Amino acid sequence: MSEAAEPTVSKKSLRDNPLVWPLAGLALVIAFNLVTGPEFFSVSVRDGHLYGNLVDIFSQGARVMLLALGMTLVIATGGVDLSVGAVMAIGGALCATLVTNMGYGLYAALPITLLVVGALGFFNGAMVVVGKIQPIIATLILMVAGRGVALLITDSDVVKIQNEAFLYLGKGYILGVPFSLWLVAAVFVVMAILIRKTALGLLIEAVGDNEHASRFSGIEAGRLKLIVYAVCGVLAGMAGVLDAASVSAADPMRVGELKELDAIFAVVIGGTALTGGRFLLFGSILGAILLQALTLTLYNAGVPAAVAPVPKAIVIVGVCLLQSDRFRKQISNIIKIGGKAS
Amino acid sequence: MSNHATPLLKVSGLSKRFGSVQALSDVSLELRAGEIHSLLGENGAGKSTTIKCITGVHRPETGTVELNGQEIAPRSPREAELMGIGTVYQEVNLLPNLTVLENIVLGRVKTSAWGKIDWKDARKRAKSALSKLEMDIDLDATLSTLPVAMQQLVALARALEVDSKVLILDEPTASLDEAEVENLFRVMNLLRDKGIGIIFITHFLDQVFRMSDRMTVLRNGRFIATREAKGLSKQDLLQDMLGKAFEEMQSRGDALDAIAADRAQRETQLEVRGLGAPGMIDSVDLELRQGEVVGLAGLLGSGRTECARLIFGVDKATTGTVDLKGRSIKQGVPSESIREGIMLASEDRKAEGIFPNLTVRENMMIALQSRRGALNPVPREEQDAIAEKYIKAMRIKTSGPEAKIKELSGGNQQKVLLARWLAAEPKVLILDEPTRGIDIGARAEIEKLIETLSEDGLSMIMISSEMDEEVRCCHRVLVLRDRKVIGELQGSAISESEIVRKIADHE
Amino acid sequence: MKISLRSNPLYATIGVLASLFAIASFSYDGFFSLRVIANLFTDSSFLGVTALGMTVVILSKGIDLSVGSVIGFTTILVAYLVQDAGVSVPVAWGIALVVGVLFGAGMGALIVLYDLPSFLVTLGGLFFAKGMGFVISSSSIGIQNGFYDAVLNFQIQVGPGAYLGAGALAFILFFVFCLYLLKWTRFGRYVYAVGGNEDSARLMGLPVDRVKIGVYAFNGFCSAFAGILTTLYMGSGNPLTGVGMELDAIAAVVIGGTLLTGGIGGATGTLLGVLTFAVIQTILNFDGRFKPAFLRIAIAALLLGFILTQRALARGKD
Amino acid sequence: GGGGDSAEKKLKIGFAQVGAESVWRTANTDSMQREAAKRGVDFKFSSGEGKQENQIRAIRSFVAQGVDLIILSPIVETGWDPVLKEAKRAGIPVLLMDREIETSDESLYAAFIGSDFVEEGRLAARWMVENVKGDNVKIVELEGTPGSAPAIDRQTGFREIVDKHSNFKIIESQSANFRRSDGKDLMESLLKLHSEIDVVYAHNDDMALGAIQAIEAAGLKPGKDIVIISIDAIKEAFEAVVAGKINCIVECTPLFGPLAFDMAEKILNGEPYERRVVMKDKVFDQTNAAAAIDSRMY
Ligand SMILES: Nc1ncnc2c1ncn2[C@@H]1O[C@H](COP(=O)(O)OP(=O)(O)OP(=O)(O)O)[C@@H](O)[C@H]1O
Ligand SMILES: Nc1ncnc2c1ncn2[C@@H]1O[C@H](COP(=O)(O)OP(=O)(O)OP(=O)(O)O)[C@@H](O)[C@H]1O
Ligand SMILES: [Mg+2]
Ligand SMILES: [Mg+2]
Repeated sequence: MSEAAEPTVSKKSLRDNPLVWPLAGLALVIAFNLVTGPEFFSVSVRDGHLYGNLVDIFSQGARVMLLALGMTLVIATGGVDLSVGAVMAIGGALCATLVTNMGYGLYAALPITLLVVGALGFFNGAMVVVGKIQPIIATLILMVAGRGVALLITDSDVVKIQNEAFLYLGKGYILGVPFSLWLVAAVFVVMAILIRKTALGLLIEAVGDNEHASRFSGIEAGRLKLIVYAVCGVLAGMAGVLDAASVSAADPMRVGELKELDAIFAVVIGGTALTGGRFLLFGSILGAILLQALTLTLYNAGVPAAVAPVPKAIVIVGVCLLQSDRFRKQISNIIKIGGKAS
Repeated sequence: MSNHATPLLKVSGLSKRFGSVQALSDVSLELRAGEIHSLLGENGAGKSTTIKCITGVHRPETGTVELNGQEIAPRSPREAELMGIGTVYQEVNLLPNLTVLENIVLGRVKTSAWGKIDWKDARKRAKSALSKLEMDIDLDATLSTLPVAMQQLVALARALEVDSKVLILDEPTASLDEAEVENLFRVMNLLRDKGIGIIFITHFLDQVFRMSDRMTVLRNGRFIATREAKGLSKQDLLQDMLGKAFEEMQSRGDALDAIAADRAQRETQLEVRGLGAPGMIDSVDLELRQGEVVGLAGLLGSGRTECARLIFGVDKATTGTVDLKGRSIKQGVPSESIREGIMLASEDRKAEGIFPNLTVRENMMIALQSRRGALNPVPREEQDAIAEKYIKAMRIKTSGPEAKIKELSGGNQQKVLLARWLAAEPKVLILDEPTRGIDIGARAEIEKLIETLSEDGLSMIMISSEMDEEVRCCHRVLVLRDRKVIGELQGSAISESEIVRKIADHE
Repeated sequence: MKISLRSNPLYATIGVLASLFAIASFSYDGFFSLRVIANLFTDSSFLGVTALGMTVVILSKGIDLSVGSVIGFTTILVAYLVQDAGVSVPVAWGIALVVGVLFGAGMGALIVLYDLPSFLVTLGGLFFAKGMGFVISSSSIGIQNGFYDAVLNFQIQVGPGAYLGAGALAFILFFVFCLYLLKWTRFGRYVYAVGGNEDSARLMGLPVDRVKIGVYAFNGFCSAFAGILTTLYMGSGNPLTGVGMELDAIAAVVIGGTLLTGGIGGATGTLLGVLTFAVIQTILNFDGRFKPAFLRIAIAALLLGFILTQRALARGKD
Repeated sequence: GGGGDSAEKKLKIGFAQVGAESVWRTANTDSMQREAAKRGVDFKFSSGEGKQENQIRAIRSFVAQGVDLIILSPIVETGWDPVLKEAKRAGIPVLLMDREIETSDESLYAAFIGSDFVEEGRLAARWMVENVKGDNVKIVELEGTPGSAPAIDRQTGFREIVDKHSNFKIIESQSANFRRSDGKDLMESLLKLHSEIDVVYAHNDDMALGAIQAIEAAGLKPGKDIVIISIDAIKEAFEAVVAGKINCIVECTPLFGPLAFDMAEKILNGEPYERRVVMKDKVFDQTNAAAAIDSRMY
C-alpha cells in the first residue's frame, strides 16, 4: 500500500463527528458508480430544469427525508413511529379526495390534510404518553388501521389528480430544481431553527437520555412527546401528498408500504441512536440520501430486484463497521502490517 | 503471618488515559495480606480508575498488577473474581430488574443436570452472606423497589459471598447509616483477621483513621504517598490529599442560636400543611422561613426522602397543601414546582439526576432552561458563563464543559448536579444527600456554600445521613421516625446525641 | 425507578384474553370449541416459536429484525434440499437449523465485537437473508415427500374434530422449554441481567459478550425452527414467506408485557401475546362481514381495546 | 322480511382473498361481496393481507365454522396440500379462483375459475410483435413483486414469444413491486441508463401509469416515443389508452362474482359443471378502447 493509504489519524473532532459515517457510506456508493459507470453523475438541463440521476436521488429521496426528519425527533425521545407509512397513505388519499372528488382547492385541502395527519400523530403521542403504551405497539395500531382509513377515504379506489397546483408539488421546478427538494430544504431549515435556536432540541435529548431525570429537572416530557409525534404525523402526511403529486394519483393501498423501515434506517445510519438522546437532523437527511443513492445504483447496475437486498445488506453492515472504533483499529493495523511487508 | 517480602497485591506504574484526560499516571500500591488499606484522594483523583484497572474493567496503558508475586492481567471483572479479587464498585452496580437473591449470587450459582440452577443452595449462600452483615432483606424482593442504601448493602453482600483473597470496597459507606456502617466495619475486621487484604475507599476521614492499617493517597491521578495509619495526623493526611493546608468547618455553637432566632423571625417562604400519601408518609407540617436551613433527620427508611419527594411533587400527595409565599402550588407536577422555584436535588444521582450523554454544561443549565421555558433559550454565552463559574467555584474535575457527564468521577457528577440547581435560582432548595460521595475538601466547600446561600436568603431543606453535617448546617431539624415527624430541634439544641435520643425515646 | 411488575400485568392479560374469547364465543356459532382452541395453537405455531426467540432477544435489550427473512430463507432452503437436492428430511432440517444458528451467531458477533447497534446489524441480516432466499429459488417449491406426509399425519386428538398437529405440539413443547430456559438456567438469568443493565452485569463478572452472542444464536435457531414449522404448515417453501413477521413477533412479545427496554417480561406473556393475535384473527374470520377497508380497522380496534383494558386492569391493581 | 325459512338453510360460503393490494383486487372482492348479497348467501370474507399463512388460517377457520363451500384465491401456487386435505376431510368443496395451484392430488379442489397469467404475457407480446416495427426493438420490462405468481407468469408468457423474434430484445428487467411510485422511480433511472427505449412492458397498470409520469418528465411522449404495454386494464389505464399514452392493455377481469357463485351452487347441488374455466382475456388498444370504456366498472 502506498503512503497515501495510511489511515490518516485525522483530528479527533473529525472522527467524533457522527456525520462522517453516512458520508463515508455515500462516498462508497459514489466510488462504486465512478468505477462502473461515470455517466451516473451526468447532470444536464432539459426543458429548463436539471435532469440526471443526482437530481433523482434528491427528488425521489424527498419523501423518505421528510419521514426521517419526523422519525428523528420521535426516536430522540426514545420512541419510534411505525405508522408513518400508513399516515403517508392517509395524507395522499385525503388531500387527493378533497381536491379531486370534493372540489376543494389545494389551498384548503392541504391545510385540512396536514391538520388531520397532525391529529393522527397526536393520537400516537397520546397513546404513548397518556396510555403509557410502548411506542412500538402504540404506533403499530395506527399502522394497521391507517391503511384501512385510507381505503375508506378513497372508497377503495385510486384517486387521480388533475389539479395543476397539486401536481406542481410533485413535478414543479423552481430555478431548475424540483419543488419537492425546496420543500424538504424549507422543512429542514424551519425545523433546525425551531429546534436548535430554541431549547426544544436539548429538552428532547434530555427526555430521550434519561426520562426519569428529566422529570426532576422540570421538563414536561409528556407534552414534548405529544408535539414530536404530531410533527412526525404532519411530515408523514406531507410525504404522502408529495408521493401522490409525483405520480398524479393517490393509491391508498400500496403507498408508503415498508417506508417506516426506510425512515428508521435513515435515522439510525445518520448517527441518531435508537435508544434516544442525541439526534442529528442533518444526519438523517444524509441517511435518506444514502438509501436512495443505493437504490438507484442497484437499478443502474442491473442487479435483479430479488437479489438486490444482498448488496444493500452489505452496505448497511459496512457503514456500521466503519462506525466501530474497534473495526477501524483492526483495519489500520492490517494496513500497517501490509505496509511494512511491502 | 503476613509476608512482607511479597505483598498480596502489588500494583506498580499504572497509567491510564481517557481521551484527553490522563486519569492515572504511574500509580503504585501495595496491599498486604490481613490489612485494611485505604485509598484516598479528592474527587477525580483516580481512585475508582485504579480499582477498575486492577479488576480488568479498564486496560491500563502501562503498569503491572501482581497477586502473590505473580503477574496477573484479568481481562474482565469475572476473571479478577476467579483470581480471588472481589469488588464492590462505586455507585450501585447491580441489576434493578432482578431479585435480591439473584443480585447476590448470579454468576456463581451451581447448576445441576439439565443446566438447572440450584436455587436452594443459592438461597442458603445468599442468606449466609446477608447474615454476615446482620441483614435481613427479603430475598425475593425486586432490587429496584429497595432504597439506594439497601441496594448498597446488597452489593456488599455480593462481594462478601465469595471467598476472595482481596476485597475492594469503593465508597461502600456512602449511603449507609451509622448502625450499618458499624456492621460493615465489624465484618471488615473479621475478614482482616482471616488474612484477607482489603482496599477501602471512602471520603470519611474518621472512618479511615478508625479502620485502616495503612493508606495511600492519590492526587490528580498521581501516587503521592503510602503511610502507616499509626501516628499519622489528620492535618498531614489532608495536606497530602489536597496539596495544601485544610481549614476544617467549625460548628457554629452558640452563634447558631442567634442565627436560628433571626431566621425564625423572617418571612415564611414555604408552608407545608398536612402533606401525606398512603404508604409514603403521614401528614407532615413544615414551615420554612427565608434563609432558613431545615434538616430532616432520621434513620434509613424513616421517610425523609419521601417527604422531600412529596413537597417537590414527583410523587403526588393525597392530602395536604404546599404554599410558596402564600401561593398554593399545584400538587404532583414537578415542572410547576420548578417554575415556582421549589427544587429537589435527588439522592439517586444515576437514575434521577444525570443525563449521562449530555455535556457538563448542558447538565448544568437544563433546570434553568426548563424553568424559563423551551422557547426562551438560555443564550450560549450565559450557558458558558454558568459552566465556567461552577466548574471553577466547585473545583469540578473535568476535561472541560463539553465533556459528557458520564465521563466524570462520581463526586464530580454530584457537584455538577448541585450546580444545576443553583444555576436555576431556586427559592426553596431541597437537598437529599447532597454530599454523598463528595470528598472532604469539597464537602467543606458545600457546607460553606449552604451557609452563604442561606445568608443570601435561600431557604433549604437538607437531608443527610451524616448527622454531624446536619448539625453544622441546619438552623432547625425535624426528626422523623416511621414516616412521621416526631420532634423538632432548634439552634444549639441540635446535636447528634439529641437527635438519636429523640428517635430512641419516641414511643 | 420503581418497577412493580411481577405477575399483575400477566393476570390482566389472561383476563382480557379470556373475556375476548368469551365474548366471541357468545357472538359466533361454533367459536367455543376445543377445535378452535386447538387451531389457535396450530395456526400460530411458527409465529409463536419466533416470538419466543424474540422474547429472549428483547429481554437482553436487543432487537432482531431478521427473523421474518430467515424464516422465508429457511422454508426455501428446506424445500430446495428436500425436493431438488434429494437430501433426506431430517438432514435438511439439521442443515437449516445449523445455518440459522450460525447466521444468528454471526450477527451477534458483529453486534458484540464491534459494539454495533443491533437494529442496524439485524436490518442488514433481514436484507441479506431475503436476498439469499431468492438466490436459492425465486419461486415457491412444493414439498412432496413421504416423511413430510408422515409428520403431517401425526396428530393428537384432543376433542371432537380438534387435533393438535406436529406444529402445535412443537410450539407447546418449545414454550415449556423456553419457560425453563428463562427461569431456571444460568443462560436465562444472564439474559435478564444483561437486559437489566449491561454495565452492571459486566462489573458483576457475568460473561456479557457470550450471553449476547448466545441470544442471537438462539434466536437464529428459533427462526430456522419456525421456518421448518412453516414448511410443515404449508408443505412448501417460498422466499416470500415471513415478510413483515418480525413486526408481528415483536408486537406479540410486547403485548405479552415484555419491555423493549430489556430485562422485564417472559415467555408466558409472549404465549399470551401470540394467542391474542390468533384470537383476533379467528374472530375476524368467523365474522367475515367486513369490507377490506374495515377489516384492518377492526384488527386495530380489537388490538387497541385489548391493550387499553389490559393496561387499565394492571394499573388498577398496582 | 322474514324470508328465511328454517328448512331452507342459508348457504354459507367462505372466501379467502389475497388482500387489498390493488384496485384490481378490491374490484374482485367487491364483485364477490355484491353477488353474495344479491343471492342471500351467508358470506364469510377473509383478507390474507398478502400472506399465505393468513389464508391458510382463514381456510382452517372456515372448516371449523362448517361452511358449505370455500372459495380460495391463492396467493402462491404451492403449499396448499395440508390445509386442503383438512377441508376435504371435513367434506367441504373448495373452489379456486383467479390462480391455480400446484398439487399432487387434483381431487383437493372441486374447480378452478380464473385467468391464465402466462397467456396474458403472451397476449401482450403478440400485440407488440404485430404492432411494433423495427430491426432492433429495445424493451424494458417492469416486473411485479419478485416471487409473486403473476410476476413470474407474465414474464414467462411474454418471453416465450419475444424469444422467437430476434429483432426484439429485453434490455432491462427490474421489479417495481406492482407499485405506481416505484414504477416512476425505476423508469426515471432507466431512462438515464438507456438512451434508447422503444417499449415498456409493465406487469400491471399501476407501474405503467407510474412509468408514464417519468417518461413525460423526461420530455418524451409516452405512447409515441415509447410504446407502453400493460396488463390488468383498470379504468384509469383505459383512459390512458384513449388519450394515447398507453398503446395496449391486456384485460384480466376481476369480475368473477356471478360466475363463481353459479359454479358454487352447481357444485353444492351436485349438478354437472366444468372443472376448469379460464376467463378469456381481451386485448385493448386505440382501435377498440374508446368503445369499451363506458362499460368499465373499476
Ligand atoms: N470512562 C471515562 N471516560 C473519560 N474520563 C474518565 C472516565 N472514567 C474516569 N474518567 C476521569 O478520570 C479521572 C479519575 O476518575 P475516578 O473515577 O477514578 O475518580 P475518583 O478518585 O474515584 O473520584 P470520586 O471520589 O469522585 O469517585 C476523572 O477526571 C474522570 O473524569
Ligand atoms: N429494611 C428495609 N427493607 C426494605 N425496604 C425498606 C427497609 N427499610 C426501609 N425501606 C424502604 O425505604 C423507603 C423509605 O425510605 P426513604 O428513602 O424515605 O428513607 P430515608 O429516610 O430518606 O432514608 P435514605 O434516604 O437514607 O434511604 C420505604 O419505601 C421503605 O419501604
Ligand atoms: Mg470514584
Ligand atoms: Mg433518602
